Amino acid sequence: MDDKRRSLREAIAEYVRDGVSVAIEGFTAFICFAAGHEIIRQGRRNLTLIRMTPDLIYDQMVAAGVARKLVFSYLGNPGVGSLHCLRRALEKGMPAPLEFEEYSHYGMVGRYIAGASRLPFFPLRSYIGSDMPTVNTNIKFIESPYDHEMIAVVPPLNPDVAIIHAQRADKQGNTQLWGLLGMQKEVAFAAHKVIVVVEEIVEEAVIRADPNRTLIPGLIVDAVVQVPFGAHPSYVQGYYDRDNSFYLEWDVISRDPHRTQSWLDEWVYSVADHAAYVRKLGTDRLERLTPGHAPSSAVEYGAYQ
Amino acid sequence: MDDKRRSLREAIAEYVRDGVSVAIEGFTAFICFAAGHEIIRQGRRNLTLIRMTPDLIYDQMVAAGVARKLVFSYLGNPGVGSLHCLRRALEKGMPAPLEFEEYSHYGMVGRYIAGASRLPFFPLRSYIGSDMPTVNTNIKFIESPYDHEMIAVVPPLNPDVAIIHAQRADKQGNTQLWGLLGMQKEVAFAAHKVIVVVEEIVEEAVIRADPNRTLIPGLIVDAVVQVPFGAHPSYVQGYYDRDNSFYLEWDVISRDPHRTQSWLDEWVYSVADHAAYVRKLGTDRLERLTPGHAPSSAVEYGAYQ
Amino acid sequence: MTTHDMHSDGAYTPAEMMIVAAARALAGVRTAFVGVGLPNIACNLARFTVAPNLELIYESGVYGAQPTRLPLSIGDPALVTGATSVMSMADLFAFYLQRGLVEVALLGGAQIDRFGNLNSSVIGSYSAPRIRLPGSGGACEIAINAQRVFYIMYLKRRAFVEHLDFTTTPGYLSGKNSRQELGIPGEGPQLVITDKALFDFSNDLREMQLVSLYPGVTLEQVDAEIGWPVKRAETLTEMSPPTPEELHLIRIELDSQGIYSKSRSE
Amino acid sequence: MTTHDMHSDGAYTPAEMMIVAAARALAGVRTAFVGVGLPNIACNLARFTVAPNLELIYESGVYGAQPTRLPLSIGDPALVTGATSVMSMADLFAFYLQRGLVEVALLGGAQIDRFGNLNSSVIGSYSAPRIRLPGSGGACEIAINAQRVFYIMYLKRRAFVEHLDFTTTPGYLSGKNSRQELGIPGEGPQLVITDKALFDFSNDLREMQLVSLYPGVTLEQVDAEIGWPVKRAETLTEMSPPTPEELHLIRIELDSQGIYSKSRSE
Repeated sequence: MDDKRRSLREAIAEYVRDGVSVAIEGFTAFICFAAGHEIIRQGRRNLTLIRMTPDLIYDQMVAAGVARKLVFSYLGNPGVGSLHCLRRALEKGMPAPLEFEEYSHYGMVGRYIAGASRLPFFPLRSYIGSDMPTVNTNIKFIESPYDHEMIAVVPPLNPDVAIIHAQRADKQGNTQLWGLLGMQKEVAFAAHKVIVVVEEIVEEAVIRADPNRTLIPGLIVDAVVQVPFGAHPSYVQGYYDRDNSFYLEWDVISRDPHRTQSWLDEWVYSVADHAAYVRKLGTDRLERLTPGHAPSSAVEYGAYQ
Repeated sequence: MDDKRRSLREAIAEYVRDGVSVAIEGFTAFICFAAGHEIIRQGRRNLTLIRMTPDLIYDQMVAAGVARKLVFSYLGNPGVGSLHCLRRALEKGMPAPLEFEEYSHYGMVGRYIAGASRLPFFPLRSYIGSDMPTVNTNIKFIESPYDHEMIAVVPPLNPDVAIIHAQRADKQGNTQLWGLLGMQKEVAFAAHKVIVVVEEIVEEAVIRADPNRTLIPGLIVDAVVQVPFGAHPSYVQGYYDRDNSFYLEWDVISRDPHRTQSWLDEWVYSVADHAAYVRKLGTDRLERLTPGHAPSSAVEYGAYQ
Repeated sequence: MTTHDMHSDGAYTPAEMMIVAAARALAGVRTAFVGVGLPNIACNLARFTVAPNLELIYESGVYGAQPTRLPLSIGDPALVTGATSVMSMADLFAFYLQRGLVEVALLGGAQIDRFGNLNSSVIGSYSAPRIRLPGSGGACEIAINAQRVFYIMYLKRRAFVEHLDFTTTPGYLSGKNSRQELGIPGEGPQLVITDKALFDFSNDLREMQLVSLYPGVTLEQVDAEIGWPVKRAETLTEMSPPTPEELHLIRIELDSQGIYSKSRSE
Repeated sequence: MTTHDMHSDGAYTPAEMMIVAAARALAGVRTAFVGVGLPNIACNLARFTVAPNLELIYESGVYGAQPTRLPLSIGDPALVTGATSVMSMADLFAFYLQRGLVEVALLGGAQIDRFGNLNSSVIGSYSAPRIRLPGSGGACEIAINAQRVFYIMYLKRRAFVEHLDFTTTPGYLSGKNSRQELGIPGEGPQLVITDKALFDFSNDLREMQLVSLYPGVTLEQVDAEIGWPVKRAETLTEMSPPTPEELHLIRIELDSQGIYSKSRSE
């Protein structure tokens, strides 16, 4: 089998070219800041950024000028407030105007599902009575052939590249993830190229010992990258907590375009890679984010001879 | 919380009334023969039996006269050959005619999904060029509003009762299952009433220690029944193997209506319950079905304070 | 603790009254779709008081959460560890929400109108907004599919408006049967729980009406914060103040730092 | 071992030749949708020989199975233990099959016609069948969505028929571009692998044509088992017999009891 291990620099350089659409996904968890920062460092331009909850990472990427367009369903700093860089772009066209396309959460999930399963549309009970279909004509209504009821549909979404952060994968990219499963499976199967970033690379035997836990098969993975703490300041279930102090800090920094650029200079452009970023964070800060012990039990699959 | 533990006799008596539709599901695994036999013993009549692969259990139930109609997608003794009782009913109307409704596997899965998610239809890429839609007008084609492509759809299926066999549940019915996940989650959410039959009842803490493994929440479960070896001669991953000798034996027995009735007399009508059936099987036979050890590892969820 | 100054004399904050009112409204409810902040505290308070069987559902894919700390977001890892079931969002939206298993959803927004329609998208025009708000998130489908919706919002004139700038989430649309006629499955908004008073929609028009004032709040104070002449129920009640037990649970168990329950303008 | 009598002189059974022909056709393939019996043995033989990266996909929800024993059904527990991924059938059909990730699907049926359409539903009329066959199972959507389809069937006149009693699974329908014109995504049947000869559809009509005879089989023997005058490719080849390595793997590793690979009429 192919060994798909790459450095993050290699993976981003190979798959995230100027002008492509990229989905760094994970719902308020497993957000791969390492990949977002590497995209900024490599100076990508004109990207279409896709993410249900743009979160701080897309706020930073838009501030850094990588994006032409945003596709999303909820634009907030979760539990804190606004995403100020995105608001400047959308309200004032600063530093540059940003095209956007907006759905509800289930609409975005449905778009990924349709993309992942080669369906021309995904039906869902939403959008009735909302103004959303009037401002986004991708949201349509069709008639059921059984009871003539009208039901909303959304079209498939197939990002050029999906970037997924997870606990572990083997070197072929067979990926296991536990905790909030979000829409990671759906977006990975929908995307044309998949980069998996993990806390640990494990032996294939570890994956095969619990096949129900495998969310993404190596078959659809193009690069697997080991980046410990690659989701910081987001979190990875069982590995580290969200660094909430940074989410609060960003609320202050991001209100000021100059402070935002200074932060990018200091924490993105001036660090060589995520390992350097992690060193700069310091072990004290990371230790405070380490959770206590809460293991699952093992289950018996049985050896059948 | 409610304690939903019941005996199988109680659960069947309460929920599987004459004339209802019942889905005993599980794809070539986790087939709850215990429930099927109890339905036979209680003399239910005019049931609509729903199951993707009717398997031996519906062959036996139809031979026992419980059914008016069959909804299915593959009619075989898996790995062995025909289901002779069902063939007699469908080919010769013996012992009585049997209505039926036929889909492909994905069509049945799609019907459960639509039922489970209150959708008026489920779209899938199947049936084009097949004669199936001509003999089953529930299978229709609709036009995509995006590219005007035609796509097949199937209507929702909401069984009156779903019966699911699993490894373990707590007394509220929160159910964990590993191995072949089949369509159990979908049919459980689709059904109006759900009976879960398990090898073991465990403490709620066991369930909560691995929430990603919980397939069916107690919220939708009406009765939880502990029946060790309740899936015999089918199998339960990690607990016991399929008793293939019986699948071969049934191929011989079921060719002859008289032998079939004798078998039902001996193994269903004359045993009080599944515990008696298991005793009659004998420990030697069951021991031969016990698999070797192949545990998953534990994963860390982390204690977040 | 400066954040709890208002508690020292045995009084309570408007936020605490709001949490208590919401919790009481959840009496006997089995499943609630929860957001972070006030709704989360209210649901947990209900779980410890009037709704012992209440299961918390989060759009992040969590059913039956028992958080060991105040969640920082709807995706907090403390919602996962020890939950009954954690699944993909696809499963949560399809099998729990859309199936109709959510009894009550607690929602809020930037603007609400008299028929309980909600705006959480923009202030100003959609294409060139003065303020770009977060957008729907799951609110649109939650309001459509949950059996009943409770709104939790601070009573402010800029929020309770005659005309929404944008309808993100349908309430009763133009009132009367207009919601039903469109085939929306959920029953729609039942309550608007604010920091000053409680409102419902129990009239043929399906228009918001004042039903209960909180202790010490006047009708004038309520009217002043609503952008249309708000209806009143035939009989107005006064909400009883938080009990010592309710306050104890909020202050000690649920929000010991007063992050959400200290008084604040919004 | 009586079941292996035919092996004792170094010869091989027609079933073994069929397995070997199927395995060779899988050279370099990455993903195969597998049924039990002959297809399963063929795929595993390919994995040990010409297709080391071949991943086995089973409709029961298994990806990357490495069965430690000959599976008794497509839902055998030995397919689960040690697999790369085991998922719901909904996920398997949507994300693997319908997405187009299955390169080759191995299928069989009771009747096949010249355009590779398949019947596995009934012999006789649908509503009053003489023989009620199993039905589609997953075959209909597998044949529609897999990139390519290989049929594995014993060459018998009752199976290779002029007119199907029922079309369960589309091949090239009425030939030429009729499959494409209906918008069926998969490319359709590529090979029919039998116990006597190999057929493909490499002509403009998309009609089954003989391309390769197995050692010792005559044209007359082939024609006798086909219910229409079957086309022949311009150049006919002779299949080379199983190698000792191939036979060793089948007899020792894959089907040591000869359940599927001993000769039998069907």
